[in-house]
Amino acid sequence: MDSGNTAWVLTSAALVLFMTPGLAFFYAGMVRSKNVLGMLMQNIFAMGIISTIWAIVGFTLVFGDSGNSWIGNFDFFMLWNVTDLDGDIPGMALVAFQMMFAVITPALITGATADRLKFGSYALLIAIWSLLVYVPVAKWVWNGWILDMGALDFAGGTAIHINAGVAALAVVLVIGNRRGHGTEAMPPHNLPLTVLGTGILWFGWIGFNAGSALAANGIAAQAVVNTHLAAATGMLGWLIVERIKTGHATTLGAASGAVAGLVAITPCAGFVGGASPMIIGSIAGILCYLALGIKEKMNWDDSLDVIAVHLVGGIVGTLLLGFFADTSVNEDGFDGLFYGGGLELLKDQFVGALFVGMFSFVVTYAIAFGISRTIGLRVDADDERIGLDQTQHAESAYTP
Amino acid sequence: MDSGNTAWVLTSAALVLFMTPGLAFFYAGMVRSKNVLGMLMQNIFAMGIISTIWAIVGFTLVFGDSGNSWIGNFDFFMLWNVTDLDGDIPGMALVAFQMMFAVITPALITGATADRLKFGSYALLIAIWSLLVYVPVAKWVWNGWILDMGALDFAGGTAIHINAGVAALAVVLVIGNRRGHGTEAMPPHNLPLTVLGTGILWFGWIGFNAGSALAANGIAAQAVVNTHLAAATGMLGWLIVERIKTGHATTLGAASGAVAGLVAITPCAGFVGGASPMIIGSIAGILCYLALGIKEKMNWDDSLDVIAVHLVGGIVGTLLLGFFADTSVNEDGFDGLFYGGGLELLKDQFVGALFVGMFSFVVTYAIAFGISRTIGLRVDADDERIGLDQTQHAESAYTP
Amino acid sequence: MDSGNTAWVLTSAALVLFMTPGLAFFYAGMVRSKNVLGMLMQNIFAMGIISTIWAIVGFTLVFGDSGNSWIGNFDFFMLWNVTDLDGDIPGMALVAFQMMFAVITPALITGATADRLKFGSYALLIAIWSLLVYVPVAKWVWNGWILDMGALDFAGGTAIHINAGVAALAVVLVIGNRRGHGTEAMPPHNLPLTVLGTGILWFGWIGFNAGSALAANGIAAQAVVNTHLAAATGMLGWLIVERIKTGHATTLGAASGAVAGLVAITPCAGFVGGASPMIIGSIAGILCYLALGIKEKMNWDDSLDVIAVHLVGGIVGTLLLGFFADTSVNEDGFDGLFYGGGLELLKDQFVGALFVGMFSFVVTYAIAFGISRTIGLRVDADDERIGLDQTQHAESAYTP
Amino acid sequence: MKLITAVIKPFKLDEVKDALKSLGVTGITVEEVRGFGRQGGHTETYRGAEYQIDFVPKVSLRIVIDDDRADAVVDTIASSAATGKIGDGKIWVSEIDRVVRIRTGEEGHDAL
Amino acid sequence: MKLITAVIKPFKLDEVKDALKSLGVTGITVEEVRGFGRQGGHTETYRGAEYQIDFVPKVSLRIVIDDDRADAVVDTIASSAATGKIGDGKIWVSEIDRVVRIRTGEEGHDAL
Amino acid sequence: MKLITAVIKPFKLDEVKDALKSLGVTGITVEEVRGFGRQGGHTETYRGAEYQIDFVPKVSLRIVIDDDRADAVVDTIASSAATGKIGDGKIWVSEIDRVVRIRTGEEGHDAL
Ligand SMILES: Nc1ncnc2c1ncn2[C@@H]1O[C@H](COP(=O)(O)OP(=O)(O)O)[C@@H](O)[C@H]1O
Ligand SMILES: Nc1ncnc2c1ncn2[C@@H]1O[C@H](COP(=O)(O)OP(=O)(O)O)[C@@H](O)[C@H]1O
Ligand SMILES: Nc1ncnc2c1ncn2[C@@H]1O[C@H](COP(=O)(O)OP(=O)(O)O)[C@@H](O)[C@H]1O
Repeated sequence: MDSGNTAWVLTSAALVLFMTPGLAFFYAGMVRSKNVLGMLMQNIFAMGIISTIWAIVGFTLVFGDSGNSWIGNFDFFMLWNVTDLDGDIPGMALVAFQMMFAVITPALITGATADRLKFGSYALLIAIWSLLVYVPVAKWVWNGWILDMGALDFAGGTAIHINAGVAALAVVLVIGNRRGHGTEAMPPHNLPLTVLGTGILWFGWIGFNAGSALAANGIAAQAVVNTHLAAATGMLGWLIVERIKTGHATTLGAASGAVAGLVAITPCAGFVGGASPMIIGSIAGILCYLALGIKEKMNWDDSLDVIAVHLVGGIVGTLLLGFFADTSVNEDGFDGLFYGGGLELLKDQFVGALFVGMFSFVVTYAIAFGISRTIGLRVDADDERIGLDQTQHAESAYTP
Repeated sequence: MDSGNTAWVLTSAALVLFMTPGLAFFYAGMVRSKNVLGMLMQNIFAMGIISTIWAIVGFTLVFGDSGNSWIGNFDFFMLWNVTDLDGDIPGMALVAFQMMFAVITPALITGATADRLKFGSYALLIAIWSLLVYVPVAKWVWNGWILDMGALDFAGGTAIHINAGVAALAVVLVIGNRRGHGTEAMPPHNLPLTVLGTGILWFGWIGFNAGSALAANGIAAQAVVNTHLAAATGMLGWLIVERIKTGHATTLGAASGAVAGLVAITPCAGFVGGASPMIIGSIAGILCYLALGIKEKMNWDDSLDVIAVHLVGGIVGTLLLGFFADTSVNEDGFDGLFYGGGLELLKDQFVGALFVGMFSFVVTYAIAFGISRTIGLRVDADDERIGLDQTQHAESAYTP
Repeated sequence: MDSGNTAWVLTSAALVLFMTPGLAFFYAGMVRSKNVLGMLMQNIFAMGIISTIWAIVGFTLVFGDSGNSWIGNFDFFMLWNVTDLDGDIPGMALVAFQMMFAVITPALITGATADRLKFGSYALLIAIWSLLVYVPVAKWVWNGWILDMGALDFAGGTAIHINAGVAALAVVLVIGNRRGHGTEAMPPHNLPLTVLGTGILWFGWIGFNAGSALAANGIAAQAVVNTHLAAATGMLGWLIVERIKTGHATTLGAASGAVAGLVAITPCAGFVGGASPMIIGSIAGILCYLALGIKEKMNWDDSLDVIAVHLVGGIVGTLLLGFFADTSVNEDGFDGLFYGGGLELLKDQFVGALFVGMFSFVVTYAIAFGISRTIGLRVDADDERIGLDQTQHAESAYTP
Repeated sequence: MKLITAVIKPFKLDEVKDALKSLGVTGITVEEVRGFGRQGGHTETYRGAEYQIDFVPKVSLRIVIDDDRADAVVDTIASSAATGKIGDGKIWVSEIDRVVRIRTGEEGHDAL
Repeated sequence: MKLITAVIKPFKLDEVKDALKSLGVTGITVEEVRGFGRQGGHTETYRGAEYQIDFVPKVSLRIVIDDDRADAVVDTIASSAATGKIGDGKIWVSEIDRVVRIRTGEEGHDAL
Repeated sequence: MKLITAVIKPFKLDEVKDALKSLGVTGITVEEVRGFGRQGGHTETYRGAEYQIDFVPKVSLRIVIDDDRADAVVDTIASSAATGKIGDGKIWVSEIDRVVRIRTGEEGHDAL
C-alpha cells in the first residue's frame, strides 16, 4: 500500500465531501429568502440518505466483480469484504471517495426544482434515483460497457453532469414551473452565499478531479492544473459574453462561468494537457452562457440553470475530450482528433453521452411521474407561496 | 520518516484547525443577533489562547515521557526537543495535530453558556480549564492510566466530548440560565450559518477521526468511511424521531443529528467496521434527540444543547465501542461484546468515561465557581439585554 | 517521484486556492452593504484572470531556466515542457502551487482600494501588475538575485506581503480617498463574513506556508506549527494592545491580529523553531495594531488596512527572520543574529525588502497612474454613492 | 392632502405597484413589516421545542396623494392586493397638513 | 378611528403583544426601527477607530382601533412596555379617516 | 403636536441627524425603506435575464414635535437632506392627538 497515494485519495474524499455543502450554498443564495432552508436541507439531506444507500448496496452494485458490464454483484454488500480491494490504496479509500460522488450527483438536481418540492417526496425521489439511475450509470462508465467501448470519463462528465442534468430536466417536466415564473421577479436573495458556495465547490473540485487519478502522481498534478485553469477560463469566457450582451460582468456570472468550466473539465481532467484546459474552459463558459436561453425558449423553469451549466457543460467537456485527449499526458487514455487519434474517441464519447442521457431521462421521468401520481411531488399552492422553510421544515432561515 | 503518513497527518491537522471556525458558525447561527460576535469571538479566541498554552506547557504535560501515567514531564516545554519524537512522522506533526484538539475542546463549552459570559472571565476560564482539566484527561486517555487499563478512545469520545459536555453542565450550574429563558422565544437568528458550520465540522471531522490513525493506511480509510456514515445515519436517526414527534424534519435537526453521529463515532472511528458505524450513528441520532428533554426537566439552560449532543453522544459512542470493537479492523484494539471479547472492554469504557466525567465535573465546577465569586463570570442584566456584541466587544455584527 | 510529497503539495495548492475566496469574505464583511459584490467580485475575478496569465507566461518567466537572475525564459510558455521539471514532485505540482500564490497577491490590494474602483480598470490593473511587478519580484526572491544574495523568504513575506502592501499604497495615492472618508462612519456591514474569511485564510495558510517546503517532512511540520502559533499569538498581541487602548477586545481585532501574525510568519515559517513563532507573532500583532495610526496621520484611505496588516506585517516578519533564523531547524537557511549568524542575514533581508518595496511602488504607481489618466480607474461620484454592486455589476447582494 | 397606508401580502407588491403606476401614482414608500392579525401565525420547531410565531411577513406602503385622488388609490390597492384569503391586510387613510419635496422645496400638490 | 403608534424596546415586544391580545386587539403591524433619543447611543470600535452610534434598535407598532378603545390600548402599551429605564419609548395617537379590509372591502369598525 | 415624516437618501442620514440635534430635536425614529418615485429604479442582471428594480433604498424618519417647532424641523430636514438631484425625497406633516412617554407616563410636551 502506498501511503502517499492513500493520503491523497483520503484528502480528495474529504474535499469532495465538502462540495455538497458548497453546492447547498451555491444554490441557496439564489433562491428567495423563504426557501433558503428548503434548499440547504435538500442538499444536506442527500449526504444522509445517499451515503447510507451507497454503503449498503450502491458500492457493491458498481464495484462488485460480477463479471458482467451492466451491474455489479453483492460481494461488498454492507461494505463487507472491501479489504479484498486493498492494493495500492485501501479498498475503503475507494469506498470513501466514490461515496462522495454518489452523494453530490442527485443533489445537483435540486437547482432545477427549487422552491417547489415536498420534502418527503424529494427524499424518496433521490433514494430511488440513486439506485435506479446513478448506480447503473456509474457502473457502465467506470466499470462497465461504456468504459469497455472506449469512452473516457475521468471524473464524471457523463456519469455525473450529463446524468444529473438530464434528470433535472425530466423532473422539471413532471412538476412544472414555479408559481409566478415569468411574471414575478425572483432575484437571488443573498449572492454572497452563492459566492461562498462557488469558493467551496472550486476548492473541492480539486479533489473531485485530481483524486480520480487515485494516486498522487503527475496525472493528479496535471488534473489539479487543468481543473483550476478550466474554472478560470470558464469564468472569463462567460463574463466576456455577458458583458457584450448585457453591458455588465456580474458576480453571479463569474460564479456560474467558473462552475461551467469545472463541469466541462471533469471528464477531461486527467487526459488533457498544455493549453487544452484553457480552451475547454473558455468554450464551456461561452456555450453555457448561451445555453441559458434554452429554458426561456422551451418555457422550462429550470430554476437555477442545471441544464445550461451541468448538462450543457457536461456535454461540452465529454465531446471536447474527443478532440483534446492526449496519450502523452496519460497513457491509459486515447488520443483525440487533434492528437492523431482520429474520430474514434469522439464517436465513443458521443455514444456514451447519448445513451446515458436517454437512459437517465426515461428512468428519471418514470420515477418522478410515479411519485407525482401517488404521494405527490410538489407542494400545494399555499405552501409554495409561504415558502418551503416554513411549510416543509417549520423553521425560519433568518430571525431579526 | 514516511512522507505519505506525514502528508496525511498535516492535512488532518489543517482540517481539525478549520473545525473551530466551523463550530463558531454552528453555534453563532443559533444565538440571537445581538450575541453573534460574542459567540464567534469566544470560539476564535480559543484558537489564540489555547494554542499558546498548548505550545508552552500543554503538549509536554501530555506527551513528555515522565514514566508515570498521570501527568507528563517538561521535556518538551516550549516545544523544545520535539524532534526527539521524530519517527514515522515528525514530532512536530503530532504537536500540530494534537494542538487543534486542545483548541476545540474548551470551545465546545461555549454552546451551553451562550449569551451570558463576560469575555475576560471566559478567557480565564478556558485557560485554566485547559491546564487543569483537558491536559490531565488527555494524558490519561491517550498516554496514561485509562489507556493502560484497556479503555479505547480513538479520537476523543471520552477525552473531548464527555469531558467538554460535563464541563459545560458544570459551568451552566454555576452561571444559571439566560434571562428570559423559558418565557421569551429565542429562535436561531440565522440558520444558514449553522448549516455552514455543520458543513465545515463534517469536513474537518474526517481529519479529526482519520488523522488519529497517524498514518495514511487502511485504518485511516476505514475511519473516513465510519465517520461519514455515522454522520449520515445520525442525521437520519434524528430526523425520523423528530418527524414522528413534531411532524417536521428540520434543517437544524439534520445538522444536529449529523453532529450527534460524528460525536458518537469519534471514539470508535478506527476500531469498528462493516455496518457498525451506521448502527452507532443512528442510535446516537435517536438518543441525542431524546436527550434534548433532559435540560427541560432539570431546568438547565444548556442553551445550544451541548449535553444532549456532546455529552450524550460521547457516552453513546464510548459505550457502544464496548459492543462493536473489532480486532479484525484494527489489531491494536480489542474485541467488543459482539465480536467475542466479552464484557471486559465495555467495563473499561464505562470506568474511563465515569472517572473522566466525575473529574471534569468537580474541577470545572470549582474553577467556574472561583471565577464567579471573584472577578465574576456572568455579564450584568443590562449587558445581557443589550447583548454581548455591543457590551463585550463594542461592535455590531450587522450594519444596514 | 515521492507520492507523499506530491500529495502534500497538491493538498497545499488546494488550500491556497481556497484562500482567495477567504480573502474575499474577509474584506467583503468590512465594506458597506452596497459594495459587497464589488469586493467579492474583485477577488474572485483575480482567480480567473491571473491564473490564465500565469499559465500562459507567468510561470515560465519565473521558473524558465534563463540562466540569468532577473527574469525567466519561455521554456514553459503555455505550460509546455513542464514535465521536464518532474523530480521529487511533478513539475505540474509546482505550477499548481505557485499559481495560487500569483492569484492571491494582487487580490490583497483590493482591501486598500475598496468601494471605488471601476471593474474593467481593476481587471486591467491587476493583469498588468501581475506581469510587470509580481512576476519579476517572484523570480528575484525565489529563483534570482535576492535569493542568491542570501535573503530568505520561505513563503512570501517579501514577494507577496511587502510587495502587495506597497502596491496598495501606490494605488491609493493615485485614486485618492473614498467620498465621505473621515466624515461619514463606514462600519463593517457584516462581521460574521469577516470571521468566516479569517477562518478560511487561517486554514489555507497552513498550505501556503507548509506547502512551501515542497515536501511532507519535518520542515513542513515545523511550518504548520509555526504558522498556527504565529496566528494565535498575533491575535493575543493585537487584542491586548487593543483592550488597553480602547477598553475592548473586538472580534475584528481577533481576526486582524491573527492575519497579522500569519503575514509575519510567512517568510519565517520553515526557518525558525522553538518559541520563535510565538515571539514573531506577538510582535506582529502589537506592531500591526500600532501601525493602524499611520494612515490616519498621512490621510491615506487605505480602507481595510492593507498597509498596517500586510506591509507592516511583512516587514516585521522579513526583518525578524534576520534575528530568529536557525539552521538547526532548516539547514538550507542561515543563522540569524540570535543564533550566531551575525548581522549578515538581517542586512540581506533588509536589502531585499527595501528593493522590492521601492520597485513595487514605482512600477505600481506608474501603472495605476497610466490607467487613471486614460480609461480612468475610479468610479464617478454618483456611482460611488450608489455603490459598486449596482453600478459595476448590476446586482444586489441582498434582496428581502 | 392624504396619506394612505396599506399593509399587504409581500408577493402582491409588484402587482399593487403596477396598478398604482397605471393610475398615475408617482411615488410610493415601502417597508418590510410583520403583522399580527386574524390570519394567525405558525409554529416553528427548534430542537424539539415548538415556538408559536404570531407575526407574519407583510409589506407596508405609504402614499401621499391629493385629496381627490385618495379614494381611487384606496380602491386600486384594495382590488390589486386582494386574494380573498385571510391576511390580505388593511388600508387606512389620514390627513396631511403639509408636504415638501426636498429637492426643490416645492409644497403641496407640486411636491408630489 | 385612531392610529396608535408606539416605539418600544425590542425585547418587550412579546409582552406588549400578549397584553394587547388579552385586551382584545385583533391586529398589529410591527417593524424594526432604530431610535435616537435621550437614551444616547454607544461607541463602537473598528480597528482602533471609535465610532459614535447614535441609533439604538427599537421596535415600532402600529394599531388601528376604534376611538373609544384608543385610550385603553395606549395605557396597556404604556404599562406593558415600561421598564422604568431611559429609552422605553413613546406612544402617539392620530386620527384616521377611513379603514378598509382588503379581503372583503369592509370599512370602518367592521374592517378591524 | 405634530408628526413629521421624512423620506431621504440613506447617505444623508448622519447629516440630517446632526442638523436636527443642533436644532434641539431630542428624538427621532428611523427605518430602512424602499422608495418608488420619479428617480426611477435600475436594471439588474441575473444569468442573462434583466429585471427592472423599481425600488430604491431610502431612509424614513419620524419626529414628534411641538406645533411651534414643526416648521423649523421641516426646514432643517429639507436643507440638510437636499443634494439637488432627483430622488432627494419628501417630508410630510400630520397632526397628533396625544403623545406619551412610556417610561414616566408623561404626556404632551413633557413626553418629548
Ligand atoms: N388593527 C390593526 N392595526 C394595524 N394593523 C393591522 C390591524 N389589523 C390587521 N393589521 C395588519 O393587517 C394584516 C392582516 O390582517 P388579518 O387580520 O390577519 O387579515 P385580514 O386583513 O384578511 O382580516 C395583519 O398581519 C397586520 O399587519
Ligand atoms: N420626538 C420623537 N419623535 C419620534 N420618536 C422619538 C421621539 N423621541 C423619542 N423617540 C423614540 O423613542 C425612543 C426612546 O426615546 P428616549 O428619549 O431615548 O427615551 P425615553 O422615551 O425613555 O425618554 C427613541 O429611541 C426614539 O426611537
Ligand atoms: N407620493 C409619495 N408618497 C409617498 N412617498 C413618496 C411619494 N413620492 C415620492 N416618495 C418617496 O420619495 C422618494 C423620492 O421621490 P422621487 O420622486 O424619486 O424624487 P424627488 O423627491 O426628488 O422628486 C421616493 O423614492 C419615495 O420613497
